[in-house]
Parts: sequence; C-alpha cells; structure tokens
Amino acid sequence: MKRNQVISAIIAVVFIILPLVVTSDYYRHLAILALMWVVIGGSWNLLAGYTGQISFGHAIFFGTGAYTAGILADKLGTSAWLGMALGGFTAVLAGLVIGFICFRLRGPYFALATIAAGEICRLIAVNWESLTNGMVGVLLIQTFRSKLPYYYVALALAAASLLVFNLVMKSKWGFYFVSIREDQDAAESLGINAALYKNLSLAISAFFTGTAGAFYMNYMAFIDPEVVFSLPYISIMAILVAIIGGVATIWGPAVGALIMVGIQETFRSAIFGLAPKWVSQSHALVFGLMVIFVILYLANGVVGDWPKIKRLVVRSR
Amino acid sequence: MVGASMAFFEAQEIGKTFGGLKALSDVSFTVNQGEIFGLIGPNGAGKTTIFNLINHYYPLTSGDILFKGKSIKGMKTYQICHLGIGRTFQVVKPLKRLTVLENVMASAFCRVNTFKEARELALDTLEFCNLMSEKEKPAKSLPIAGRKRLEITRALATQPELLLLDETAAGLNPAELDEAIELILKMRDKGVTIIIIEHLMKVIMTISDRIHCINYGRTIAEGTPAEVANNPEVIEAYLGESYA
Amino acid sequence: MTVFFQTLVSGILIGGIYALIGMGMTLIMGVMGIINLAHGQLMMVAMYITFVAYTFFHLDPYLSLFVAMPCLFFLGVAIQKFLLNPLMEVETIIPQNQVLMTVGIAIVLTEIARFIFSSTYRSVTTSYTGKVFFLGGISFNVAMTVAFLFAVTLTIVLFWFLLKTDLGRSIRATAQDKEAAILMGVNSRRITIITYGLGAALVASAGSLLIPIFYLFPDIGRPFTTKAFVITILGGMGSTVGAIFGGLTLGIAESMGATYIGMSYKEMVGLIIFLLVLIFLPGGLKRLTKV
Amino acid sequence: MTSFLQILLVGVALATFLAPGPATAQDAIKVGIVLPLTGDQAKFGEIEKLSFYLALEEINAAGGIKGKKLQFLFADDTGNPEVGRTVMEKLIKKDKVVMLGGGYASAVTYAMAGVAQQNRIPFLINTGSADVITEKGYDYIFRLNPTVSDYTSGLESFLTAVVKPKNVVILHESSLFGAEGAKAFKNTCEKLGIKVLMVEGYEGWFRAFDFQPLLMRVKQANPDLVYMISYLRDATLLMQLAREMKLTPKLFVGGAAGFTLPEFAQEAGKAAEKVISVTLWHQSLPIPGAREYFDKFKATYQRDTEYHGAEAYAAAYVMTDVLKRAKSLAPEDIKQALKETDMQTVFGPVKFVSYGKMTNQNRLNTYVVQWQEGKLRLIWPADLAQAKYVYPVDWLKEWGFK
Repeated sequence: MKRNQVISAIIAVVFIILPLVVTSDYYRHLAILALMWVVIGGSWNLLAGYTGQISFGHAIFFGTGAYTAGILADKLGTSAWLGMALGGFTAVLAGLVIGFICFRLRGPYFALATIAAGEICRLIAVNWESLTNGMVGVLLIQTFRSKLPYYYVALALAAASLLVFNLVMKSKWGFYFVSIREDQDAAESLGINAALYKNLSLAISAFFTGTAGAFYMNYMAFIDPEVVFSLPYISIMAILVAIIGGVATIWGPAVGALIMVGIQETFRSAIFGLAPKWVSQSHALVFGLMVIFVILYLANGVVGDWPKIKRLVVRSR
Repeated sequence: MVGASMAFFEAQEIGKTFGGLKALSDVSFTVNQGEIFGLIGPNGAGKTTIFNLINHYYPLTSGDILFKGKSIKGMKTYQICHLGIGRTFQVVKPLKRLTVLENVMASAFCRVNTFKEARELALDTLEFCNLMSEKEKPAKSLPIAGRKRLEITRALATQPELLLLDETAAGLNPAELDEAIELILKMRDKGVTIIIIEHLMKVIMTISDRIHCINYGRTIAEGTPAEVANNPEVIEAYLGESYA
Repeated sequence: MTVFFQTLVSGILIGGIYALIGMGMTLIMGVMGIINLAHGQLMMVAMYITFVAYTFFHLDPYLSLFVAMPCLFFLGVAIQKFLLNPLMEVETIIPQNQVLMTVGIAIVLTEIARFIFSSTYRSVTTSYTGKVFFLGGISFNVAMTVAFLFAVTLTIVLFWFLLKTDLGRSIRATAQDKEAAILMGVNSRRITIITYGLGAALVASAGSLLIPIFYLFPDIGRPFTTKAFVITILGGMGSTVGAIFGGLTLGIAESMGATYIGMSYKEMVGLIIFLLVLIFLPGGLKRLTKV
Repeated sequence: MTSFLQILLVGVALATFLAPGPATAQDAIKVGIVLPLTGDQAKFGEIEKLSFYLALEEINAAGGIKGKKLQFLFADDTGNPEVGRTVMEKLIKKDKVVMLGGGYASAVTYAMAGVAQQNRIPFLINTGSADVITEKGYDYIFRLNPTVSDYTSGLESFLTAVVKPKNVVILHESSLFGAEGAKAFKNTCEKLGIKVLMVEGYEGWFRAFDFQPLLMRVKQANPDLVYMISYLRDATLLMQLAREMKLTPKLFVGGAAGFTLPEFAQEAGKAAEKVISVTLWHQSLPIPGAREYFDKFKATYQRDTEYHGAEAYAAAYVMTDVLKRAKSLAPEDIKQALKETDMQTVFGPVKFVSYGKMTNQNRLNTYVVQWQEGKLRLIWPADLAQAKYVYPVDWLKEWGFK
C-alpha cells in the first residue's frame, strides 16, 4: 500500500513538473491529449473492463459533454468552463437514457445497441441545427493562448478520474461491478441489483467521459458532429487505449493513453520529420494495424501482459 | 409479524409456462423453519424451475410464493436475496477471474458495507465452510468439488435464513460427498432452513426432514423420506430412470 | 400516390442490394456469433477492384462481378484464417475481441484504399449511368433495376447452395446452432473460414452492382457496415431469409424516411428501427416468420 | 541481405533528414494556402491551386516582394474542418507563415478562421462564402469573395425582368454553404413575391445518390423555377436525373459552386445544356485582366477556368499588394495593410468594408451565366452580356428527346 502511494506521488510530481521542462507547445499539446485520453480510456475501462458492458458508444458521452460546453458558450455566451462543470452531468443524463435502452440487452447485442445509439446521437447532432449548428459545428476562441493552463486542467481531471476509479474499485461498488462482469445471474442471486450497478458504472463512466469532452471543447475550441461523435476516433479509440494498456487494471488505460497518443503522433509527424512524407499520410493505417497487432498479441494490454512482455525481452537477450 | 400459525416458507400452486409449454403446474408446499426440505424428481421434472421461480430468475406464471408470511411475488432476484433467501446453481457460476475470497466478499457485501467488514464476514464464512486454504486461488482454478463448495460458501455469506441448494453433491467422489453432507447439516444446525434438490437418493434420504417429489411439473408425493421412498408413484417415476 | 409508389420502388430496388449485403453478414454473424464490422469495407475493396477493372481493362462492372467475388472470397478466407480464428484461443477479459479485430481490419482496408487511390471521388460512368425507364408513371433507374435483378439471381444461387449442397447445409447448421453442428461432426474451423469468404464474396457482388450508381471513395464502407448489421438484426441473426426481409425493410424505410421526413433523416430511420427491433423483437423478423 | 536493407534504410532516412529544403526557404516570404486537394471537393481545390501557381510565377518573375520571393505553402484540408484546423495550426506554428489564404468549403473555412483569429495571423479567404464567417467580429479574417446571401443579387433582376416565375423549389446540399444559401434565396424569393413551394436539403456526400423520389416530388409540385445549391457530383446527378425523369420547369438555376465548373458540363452532357447559374465572375466581364487570366490559364493548363480560379488568382495579387505595403511582416502590420486595401483585381475591385454584422468583407456584384452549346456564357446583366439568354427553353428538345 505504502509503496503504491509513493509511486503515485512520484508520478504526480513528474507530471506537475513536466510542462515546465518541456517548453515546446507541440509536446505540451501531445501531453494534454494524452491526459484527456487517460480520462476517457479509464472511463471506458470502468464500464467495460470492470463491469463487463462493452460499449462501442463512448463518443455519445464525449460528444454530449463537448456540445454542452459548446452550446452554452455559443448560444448563451457563458464561459465554456461553466460547460466543463456541467458537461459531465449532461453526459450522465445521456448515459441514463442509453442505459435504459441498451441495458435490456447483453453481450454482443449490448455492443451493437451502443453502436447504433452512437450513430443516432451523431445524426441528431447533425440534424438539430438550431441547437448544434449541424455540420458546421461550434467554434469558440480559446480562453488562453498558452498551453499551460490546459495542461494543468487536464492533469487535474486525469488525476481525479484515476483517484475516483481507484476508490470505486476498492469499494463495495467495485466488487459488484466485477461480479456483474463475471456472471450477471450469479451476481443477482447474491443480492446484487445488477440494473442499478450497471447504471452506476455507466454514470461514473459517462461523467468523466463527458467532462473530458467538455474539456476538449474548451481546449480545441472547435467541434463538429463528425469529430466528437466519431465511432472510430472516439469510441474505438477509447477501447484501444484501454486494451493496449490493460483492461481491468487501474493504470492500464493511463499507460495505454500515453502509448496510443505517442505512437499516433509519431506517425502523424512522420517520425518527427525524419521519415518521408508518405509515412505521415499513413498514420490512420498505422492506427488500424495497431488494433490488429494489439488484439492478436497483447490482448491483455501492456499492463496486463507485462509478465509476458518481460519474459520475451529477457529471453531475447 | 411472523405469527406462529404462519408458515416459514410457502409455495402456493405455483406454475410456469414457457412459450405455451407447461413446465410446472400447481405445485404447493410449505417449509418449516429449521428443517431440511428435499425436492426430488426425475430429470426435467421441474425442480430447478421451482428454484428459478423462488428467486425470480423467471417470473411466475401463476400462484404465489410467501416467505415469512409475505408474498415475494414480483420481487427482483437481488431483493429476494436481501430478504434472506440464498441459492446455489446446479451449473456452478463462480466469478471465474476473482479469487475465492473475493467471490465470497462480493456476496458478503449483501449484508455489510465496508471493505473491512466484508472481508471479515467472508473469512468467517470460508472458515465455516472449510475453504480457507483455497482463499487466494482464482475461482476458475478450483476443481469441481471446490467450485460446488464455493457456491455454497458464497450463498451462505449473504446470511440467508432460507438456502436453496441445487445439486450440490452431483459429481463429487464419496469422500467429498461426506464433507458436503457434513457442511449441509452444519448449516442447518446454525439455523439456516434449507431446500435441497438432489439426485443422489443416498444423500437426500439421509439428510432431509421431509421430501417433496414432482414429475412432469406436478406434485406426486410429499412426506418423510420413508413415506416418499415407499410411494408407488415415486418408485415408478424413478424406476425407468435408474434402470435405463 | 405517384410519389408514394416512386418511393416504394426506389426502396425495393435498393433493398434488393441491401439484402445481398445482409445475407453475407448474417452468415458470418450466425456462424461465428460475432459482428463483422468490416463488412462495408470489404464491399469498398470490391468496388475498387471493379473500378480498376473498368478503368484499366474496360471491363463492364457487371462482368467484374466474376473478378471481384473470387478476389474477396480469398481475402475473406485469409482474414478469417490469420486474423480471426487465432483469437479463439486467446483468453481475455473482453469477450468481444473478434469484433474489435474486425474494426481494425476495417480501418486498415480503408486506409490502404486511401493510400493507393487517395480520398478523391471516383466513378464509373457506363452507358447506362443515370438512365431511367418508365413503367406506369414510375421511373426505374436502369442501373438499379439491373442490380436488383442480379441480386435476386445471386440470392437464388445462394439458396440453392445452402439447401442442396453438403457444404451449404453444414454452414446453415452452424449458423443456426453452432454447438449442435460441432457435435454432429461439422468442422467448425473450416466452416468459419469458408463462411467468411462467402460473406465477403456476397458483399463484393453488392459492391460491383452498386458502382454504376455510387461514387466511390475510401470511406464509403462505413455506412454500409452499419446498414449490414442493421439488416442482420432486423432479419434475425443467422437467417438468410430474414436478411432478405431485413434488406427490403431497410431499403423501403430509408426511402420512405427520405421522402416523408427529410432526406437527411434517412439514416436515422434505419437506426431507430434497428434499436426498436433489438429491444422489442429480439431475434428479429425471423421470429415473426418462423423461418 | 539484412545488412544491405539496413544500410539502405539508414541511407534513406539520412537523405531525407539532410536533404536541403526548398532552395529559397531562407529569404522567401511564406504564405500558407489551405485548399481541399483530395476528397469530395478536390476539383475546386485543383482549379484554385493552379491559379495560385499561375499568379505566383508572375509575381516572382516581376521581382517578388521587396526583393524577396513569395512562397506559397499549400496544405490539404481534405474537405474536413478538423483536418483544416490541424494544417492551419501547422502552417502557423511550424512553418511560421506570415499570412494565410485559401479556404474553400464554408464549414471548413469557418473552422479554420477560428485558428487564424486565435493565433492572430491574418487570413484572406477567397471562396468560403457562408455569411457567418465574417459575422463573428474576427479582426484577422478578411474575405475577398461576396457572401453566399449576396450570390443571387445578380439573379434577382433577371428573374423579375425576364422569367417572372410564380413559384420555386429550392434544393440544397445541407452543409453550411448550401443551408445558408437556401435560406438567403428563400428570403429573396419572398421579397420578390415568388412562392416557395419546397425547400429540401440533402446530405452533401454519399447519401445523396437516390434523388428519384425527391425529383418525383418536385415534378408533382410543378414549379416554375428549380433552384439548386450543389457541389459537383450532386449537381451532375440532379440534372441527369431531371432529364431522365423529364422534369421540366421553366428554368433550372444553379447557385454557383458545382454548376459553373467545366466538369459539370463534361459529366452531365446534354443534361447541362441551357442550365442557368449564378456566378461571381466571368472572363467576358469588362474587368481589366479577366480575359488575359482566362487565356493564360487555358494556354498553361489546356483547360478552362471559372470563378473559383479567378478568386484564387486575385487573392494572390491582393496578398502581394498587402505584403508590399505592410510596414513589416508582423501580423498586426499585415492586418493593417489588409484593412487599407483598395485595388483592382481580375476578380473585380477589392476593398474590405464592415457593414451590418459583417467585418472586413469585400462587396461585389454577381452575374448570371448559362450553358450554351457546352460553353458557359455570361447572359446577365443585359448590358454586360456576352450572349443573349435562351428563354424559354424547350427542355425536351435540348435533352435530345425530340
């Protein structure tokens, strides 16, 4: 216990100092994105990894949060930061609706329903023009020109999410979530209100994803339905972040977020400009190849498969 | 509330229909507090269906179920567990990737709220069920006897007043069987009322106070083990099977 | 009334092609119990094959059918053999990793297409592109009518294959009840491989048929993947007859939605029907027809 | 074998790393131009990029700017706002461009304008036309082309004087450009007393293939005028199907964009004949240099150009003029110079004014063109017309049915 706390504290200090050492806006930008994905990956992990409800629709919550912040700022002229405080709650509302519909279904059917729900949300955002501006999206001007404030907000959010996930998983709720994942029927016969706890898990997951979405609105200052309700680049990315890091581990998604954003940007920038330009055009291809690679060889993620990786490395020496 | 005249547990003419097919019709029985009540019948007679109806795994088609004088009809599975009716599954459903201790803790949370209390309750229950040595193992690594025992331990950790045991002895070797019987009697002595479904006549005849026998979804006999064993209908229902 | 019938005809014609897409998907879903989220992308690959065959070898799209279908069959076989089947042995917390794998495949196929052909819109303009003929005041798009007829023919051939050949029967058995089929000695691994190939070939045919009507670009696969699983759930997983009904239902619903609600709501109509069926009619239309 | 491969890889990597950038990188003035070079709208991007090039060569041949060469860094927004913002960011942060140009699709341009404003780098838009782009009060955003609601100003008099339609159906692609254009034209019609029977939007890309039910509804509505705001593919498909379905209103009018591209006539064939479109420019207009630009473009690239190209070509000259006048290459100075712009270009006079909610917006007249014998001819206003308009039109004859 003590040792873990020390390690957590060291990591926290490193991340607090990091942007003061790294002054390049580009690297700070990557760090901000990575921290945002720590939150989203962890949220997905709570619902899917721990509670066993595989969602292909986390873009719903991300988009709802982002649009909450965006619409408040665009239509009512409030600060988008107010939206960030509220984004999580609207995402929870969306989550309860989704839960009401999709939790009637189990396993692959639940997954399918979340895909459909995600697509419906995207289409609503496209078509409800008076509210969302449709395909035009919401455009704001950032509050800060420096990346630093955004970095620390993202860091705080990531830290808060990890803390909450950790606390939840050590509590009765955590036990219940995992029990539902392992066997919903057994869980119910052991006195677990599966419907309630699935919705609780969904609500926490949606809250953090929505807050991350609202943060994205603040930070990127532009959203449109294709970006924030994207199946591949939000919903699937959330899954990948969690899987590559390690499903059903607290630190897995966090590690996964750093890896995914790192690799993606490495290729997007054509290995920092060293490689020819076509490498940068193929970054989406690399994204896809990574999905395949990870599922084939690292199905339990870097954290989950760490013993396996260590063994391989040691043996090869 | 619980009057003396009130039965501890009562099934009143319960019935279940699956897509037009009657799986169970008009089965009634009462169970007294502190007894071991056996439920027997050939394969497919509807025994597990009764359990599934009691803990509302399926909704009742007809009839009513009373626990301590109150109807539990329409209650959710988890509510029934909180009321004090625990159950095990014939096809065991361990929480595979959790350790034995964690399995039991998950159910202990039914009665307590903190991690510490749940752990204590779980350890006590494991001790009671003689499963302490296995507590750190993942549930999926247990052999069948261990899994069956875990199933009981888990149900017991929800501190039921009534426990439904579904074929907890099936697939066990003689030594394990004796341990299982010992555990069941120990639970009864602790004050848990038990309804048990069992295929092994040796087990059910020795431990049950009373036995209820069904076939094709209908009651065919009820009484003490000796009465039921000598009932011609019961013998007929079983003969075909045991000699097949 | 004319508008209604026009809408109906448009819906039925496109529904026939949707059925083709859905049948491939339903076989895959039935046999493997997974959602193939690369289905539309396989179609996209077939469309590019057809496009290349037309542009460089002046092969009529309807003839390219016989090039695209075998190509996609082998692509499907390779995918199943080297990417999906190995996952059966991997134990993970997330049971849906085969589904995720198909997502990965979908992205890779799309991006390879983008790499080779760029995002530029391509089209195959044949002599019959944009032609219509009239029948009782209703206009029939020539290319779509031909595609519909091809779809019907292919469906008949597929049914013959599934009902009359041993291999077909094994596939059907596996699609309907996997465990029973394995017990009866069906080699499920071989069946999954062939089924995925067959599913890919079926959706390839849809691609070749659609190319005179659609513009082609790498991202065209995604909406069709969505349509494919909507059709499959509508019809009932594993049911080929269901897929036909599902395809027609979706085609008509979309068409009606476009006319009577608004063209931009077309997609949503399909998805909402999908959710309703998923929730209120689990098992799909199959349940109603008992086929 | 392995070692050979390794050497090769290292060699390639080194070569890319050490390869000198463009020779003039040091002393050139860098301007970023963002256009759709791939994707749905690539055809428009292409015609604009070629025109930018044409202008660039002339400008540098004439001595560049204050002794330095002008350099355009082209970036591809792929028709996607998110990509557009990313490449803008890269041009500003990494390439350190002094100003930005381009901006094709309204939705993309709008999103990109945010980046320019945020980073306070002047952005001269030459095509993105939705009103909202210059309504936000962004002081670093300037627009050379008229707004979409002004697109039909030239058409109005043609309608009132010649066609006198009683009613109209408006079909539009439903992105920002089409939606705003449709709204504006609807208002125009109501102002002119033309009854609007139907306004129908369709999604701008692949979902738009099935126009038959839509056109059947139009046919039943039987309007005098069908007004369409479309990009290239949808414009082509709509007209082809209208021909096939023998949909014959008094007039088909396109709202610029797809309807003036040479590819429209090539792909739609007979179905394009006698279609009228709004345009922002035509080579036969009495604007100094317009005809020369058109001819030079044709001579250089062996193809026709139209208003999009003229916008780009003019934008290149406005930038040159601004950069020459600016006190320094600091963004504020360039912004100031842009504000003071008052010049003549092949696209018409350029002067950025603020009116109503608009800021830094150039105002220009618009015109009406008609496809006649496969050529785009200027038909309105009558005093500038290059050819007489053909109206009324016997569509069945034009379409080869008679």
